[in-house]
Amino acid sequence: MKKLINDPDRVLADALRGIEAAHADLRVDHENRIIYRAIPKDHGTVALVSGGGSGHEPLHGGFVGFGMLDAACAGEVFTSPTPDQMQEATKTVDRGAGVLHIVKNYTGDVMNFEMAAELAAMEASVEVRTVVVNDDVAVQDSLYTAGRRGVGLTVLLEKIVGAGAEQGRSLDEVVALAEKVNADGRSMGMALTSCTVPAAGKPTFDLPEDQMEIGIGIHGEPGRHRVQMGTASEIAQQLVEPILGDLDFGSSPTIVMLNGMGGTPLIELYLMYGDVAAILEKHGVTIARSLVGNYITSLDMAGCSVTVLRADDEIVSLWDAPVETSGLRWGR
Amino acid sequence: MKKLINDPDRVLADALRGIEAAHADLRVDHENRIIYRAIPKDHGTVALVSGGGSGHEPLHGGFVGFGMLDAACAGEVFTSPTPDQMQEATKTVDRGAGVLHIVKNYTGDVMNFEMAAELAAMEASVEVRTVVVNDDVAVQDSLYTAGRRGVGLTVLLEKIVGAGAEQGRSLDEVVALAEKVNADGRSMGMALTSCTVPAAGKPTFDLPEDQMEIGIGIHGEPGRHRVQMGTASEIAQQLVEPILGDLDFGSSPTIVMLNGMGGTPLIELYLMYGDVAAILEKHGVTIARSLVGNYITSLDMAGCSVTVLRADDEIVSLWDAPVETSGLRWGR
Amino acid sequence: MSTTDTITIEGFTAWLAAFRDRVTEHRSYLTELDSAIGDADHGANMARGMAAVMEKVGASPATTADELFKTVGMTLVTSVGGASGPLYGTLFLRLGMTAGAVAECDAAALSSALRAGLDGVVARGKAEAGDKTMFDAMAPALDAMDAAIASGASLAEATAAARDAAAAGRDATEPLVARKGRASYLGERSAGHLDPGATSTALLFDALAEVTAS
Amino acid sequence: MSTTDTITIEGFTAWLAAFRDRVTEHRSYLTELDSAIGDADHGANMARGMAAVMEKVGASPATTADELFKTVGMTLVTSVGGASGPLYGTLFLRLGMTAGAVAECDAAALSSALRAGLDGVVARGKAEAGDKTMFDAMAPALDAMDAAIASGASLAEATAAARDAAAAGRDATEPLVARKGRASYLGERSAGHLDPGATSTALLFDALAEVTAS
Ligand SMILES: Nc1ncnc2c1ncn2[C@@H]1O[C@H](COP(=O)(O)OP(=O)(O)O)[C@@H](O)[C@H]1O
Ligand SMILES: Nc1ncnc2c1ncn2[C@@H]1O[C@H](COP(=O)(O)OP(=O)(O)O)[C@@H](O)[C@H]1O
Ligand SMILES: [Mg+2]
Ligand SMILES: [Mg+2]
Ligand SMILES: [Mg+2]
Ligand SMILES: [Mg+2]
Repeated sequence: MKKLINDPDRVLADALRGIEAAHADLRVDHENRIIYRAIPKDHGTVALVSGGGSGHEPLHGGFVGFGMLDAACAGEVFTSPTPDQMQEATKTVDRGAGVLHIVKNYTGDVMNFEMAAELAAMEASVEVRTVVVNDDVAVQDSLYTAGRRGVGLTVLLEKIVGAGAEQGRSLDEVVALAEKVNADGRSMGMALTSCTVPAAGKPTFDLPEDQMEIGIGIHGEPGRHRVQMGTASEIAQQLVEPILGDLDFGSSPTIVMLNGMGGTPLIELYLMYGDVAAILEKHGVTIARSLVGNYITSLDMAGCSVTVLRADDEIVSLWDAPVETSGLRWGR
Repeated sequence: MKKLINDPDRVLADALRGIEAAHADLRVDHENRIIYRAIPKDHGTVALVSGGGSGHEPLHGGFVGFGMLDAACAGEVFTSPTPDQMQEATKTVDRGAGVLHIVKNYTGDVMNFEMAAELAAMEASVEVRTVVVNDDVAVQDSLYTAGRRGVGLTVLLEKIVGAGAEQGRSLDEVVALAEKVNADGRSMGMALTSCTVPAAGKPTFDLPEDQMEIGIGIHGEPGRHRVQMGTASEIAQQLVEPILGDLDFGSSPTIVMLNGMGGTPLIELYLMYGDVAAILEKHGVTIARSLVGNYITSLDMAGCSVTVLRADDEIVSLWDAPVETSGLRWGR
Repeated sequence: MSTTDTITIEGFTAWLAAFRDRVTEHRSYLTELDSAIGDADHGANMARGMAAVMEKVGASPATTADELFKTVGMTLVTSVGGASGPLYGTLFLRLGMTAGAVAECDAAALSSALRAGLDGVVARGKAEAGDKTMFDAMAPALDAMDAAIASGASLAEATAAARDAAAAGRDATEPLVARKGRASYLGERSAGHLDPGATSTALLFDALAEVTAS
Repeated sequence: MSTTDTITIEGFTAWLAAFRDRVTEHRSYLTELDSAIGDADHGANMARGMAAVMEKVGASPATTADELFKTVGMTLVTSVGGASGPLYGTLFLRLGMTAGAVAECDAAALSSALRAGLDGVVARGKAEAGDKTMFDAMAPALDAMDAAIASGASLAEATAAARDAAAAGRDATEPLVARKGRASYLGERSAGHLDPGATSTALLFDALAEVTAS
């Protein structure tokens, strides 16, 4: 394993130190591993807390700031944070209007956030509501399983719902907006290589030169299928079709993200986006906005994912609203 | 070789298609492989043209837009663009106040831009001036060699000089500003792995698990030395010391960039930045501004580089000035 | 049943230490299992959690089971994260609540405390038999323990039966297609691998059998 | 010297085609050499450039040397990029200007046109002997050609001498520490490898010797 680290067991602590040094507009609570806005939002405004395992940067810490999150709780690499972190973050960011927890649908994340919400409600009488993001069409949904994973849509949801909260919407309205975004977005990912978890010290899986994994998540887990390596346009097809097969995008405007998994260079991401956009347009999908880059990653995994969100004028205008985070920044 | 591409010989053309699809505020001339602002700047303002081999994204196309470049010429992967591209870009962006060519110091880039400037001066009577960026302390400078490479400082220079041009400075003033920035910045890079040039089909060099290359550039070339793999803080030391040994930063404010080579995830870049900032501070260097991420890359190479620019209040305020490109965006 | 046929606070602490030793020793193995069908962190999670537990327990020794296991549970909940943190945390929290403010437990008391823990795991995680989770090692272990106790077994015999049943339950997870946790995302590809959580649970019962062996 | 001891426009075109064939055939080899001390693109650059040249030349056949080589030079300049584009481009542009509006060249005329090309390469790139560049194959080739002509050699003999000297010059780049071009960044580590540009230049003279062989 070759990584720019000091010690596999100190990766998170050291990275938080770097984040703090790099961003004057963030405040880092090292003990609780929480990233906050340096300047809290106005009183009476709904606050947004998210978090999850580390290794997905810029998610979530890179999305703390005006127009998106108020706090991000960082777990160990690929390990959900613990309830005490979330509870602490929740108490700290509450501005009297309630707190929304944005949780990616993984057993660990859901259970830890659940316990945090229970604790927060008991202890400090903060009103906590939760949205569980589950956009990954690679996973078959069922009542009897853990359901779909939360992946790329999380980025879009944090942006759009963050903009809604910034407008002063009530907790109920913010929750409704989050649920709408979650209902209307779908993602699908693929990997060319495994990633290497620092504490594990070697790649999570081996993948021959001529094969790729289709239907991966963001934790270095193997995908649903292992198939023959293909061209960018064949891969684009294999990502876009399950998304279109799962949700009818009709003639709505859409927001499309082509996300890199961390080890794939930007030139390839743009190339992939060209193929993805061409296929979407061939299917009559209208792309109103797009985002190409590394936004929700899986350490050093090579590969990409596609997210398509069915939008409307309101969603597009929330997307366009000013945002000032290290990961997304525009309009202000 | 595993890459998200359709054909090794079509990488650039396909990527340009994706860039065009992703960015409504850019205009792509596919025939000449030039990326322009969709809306040209005001008449009477100095224009900035840069360019170079592809594979360094977001450089240079990602820095076209308000506050930075007016046009970027894209060469084949790691191959300088040709004089006709630069000449075309120069003619197109000239707003009557002259054009600055920002050239990274490589034999190919310098010669091709030289020919372009000759052609442009002859043909269209555009006033063309050139700044050659050469900030890489890994390379010994000498009259009898090709001199130092242009690497990370290019990003900072395009930002700062772009802001100066946007203010309406004259061509002479813009040139002087560019020369000042070039004189006051230094960089040093390292690699954990080689990159793979698509047309070559395999890694440019092999590097054992326990070794790293120190003193690399941005073209996948081997570095000056191959040494034992170290911890992040040891690596930070090996990057920072040659920089501090080459230029006295005194008590000036500095702008520091911790740049990823393309295959290293953001969590490691932040971790590295923590160590770099700590070492700089230990040496009494004052960090006024910083930038952490993938800004000038070497395809899928894993590794990083450090750039330190000795600044003053004027440079810092030009750094802070609004910028609106896909690669850097703030304040507007 | 003789009066020495109980497990004391020292015994419980020895159990926790033995579990810590096992997850530390098998850290790479647990991570390897989690690499095949998960995210390669189960070894690190359990090792980190049990190290934290032993540190806490060492710093402020408890005199009753409820105190001890509350510390254990809370430490796991606040130091592990992931799926195993809340699940093992809940196991120990409920175990302690049911055992109560006692200084020792006989086999029956221990078994019913463990079963309360299992119920907590189910309440949190909703796992059912055959979902390919830690449940599939834990439930058979407690069934075997109860059966042994019902037929007059000693504490040592009961925990030995639990250990064997947990190991068998762990082995039985191999062919299963996961329906809960991260492995479920792999669908059919999850078959053919042991479940990491069932494997760490088998280590938990192995540790218990060791410290209660006569 | 017999009147057939010249190279005609057809001969020049055959030369270019033979050079194109060689850089295409040795594309991977040139790139491998460039991987060791450069950026792994010299094979792709030369293959792309010469393919473009032959396409242009085929589309609008020239009748004089200056016309032909202007097309060749401009095509290389506008299709190759990197260091080799301007350098090979300049070589052919100057070669054509010096050869002039003629339909054929004898050995002496060819040699002086090539030398003008070399001067252009030096004017652009400032390389000197021993810098480990294409110069180190090109200059010895022209020296050998001139020497052969001075001692009464035929065109075929003169180009054969040039080919051999270019090959020797290429081989002699191996131990050198580069002082120009990308390889210079490696410092001492550039020693022990052939220079890619010197290697493609040796192919250029090999192609010339072949098409002018009697
Ligand atoms: N819903 C659940 N109920 C019971 N056990 C579960 C459940 N989900 C996961 N597990 C157990 O947790 C183990 C994984 O733990 P761990 O790897 O530490 O957490 P994570 O899956 O969050 O990375 C699985 O092997 C499985 O035994
Ligand atoms: N200043 C120079 N003068 C002459 N030849 C040079 C000079 N710089 C580089 N070269 C030649 O160019 C070759 C490299 O060409 P190529 O790989 O196509 O371009 P680049 O170095 O821009 O990638 C070198 O092997 C060397 O022979
Ligand atoms: Mg995990
Ligand atoms: Mg090159
Ligand atoms: Mg796991
Ligand atoms: Mg080269």
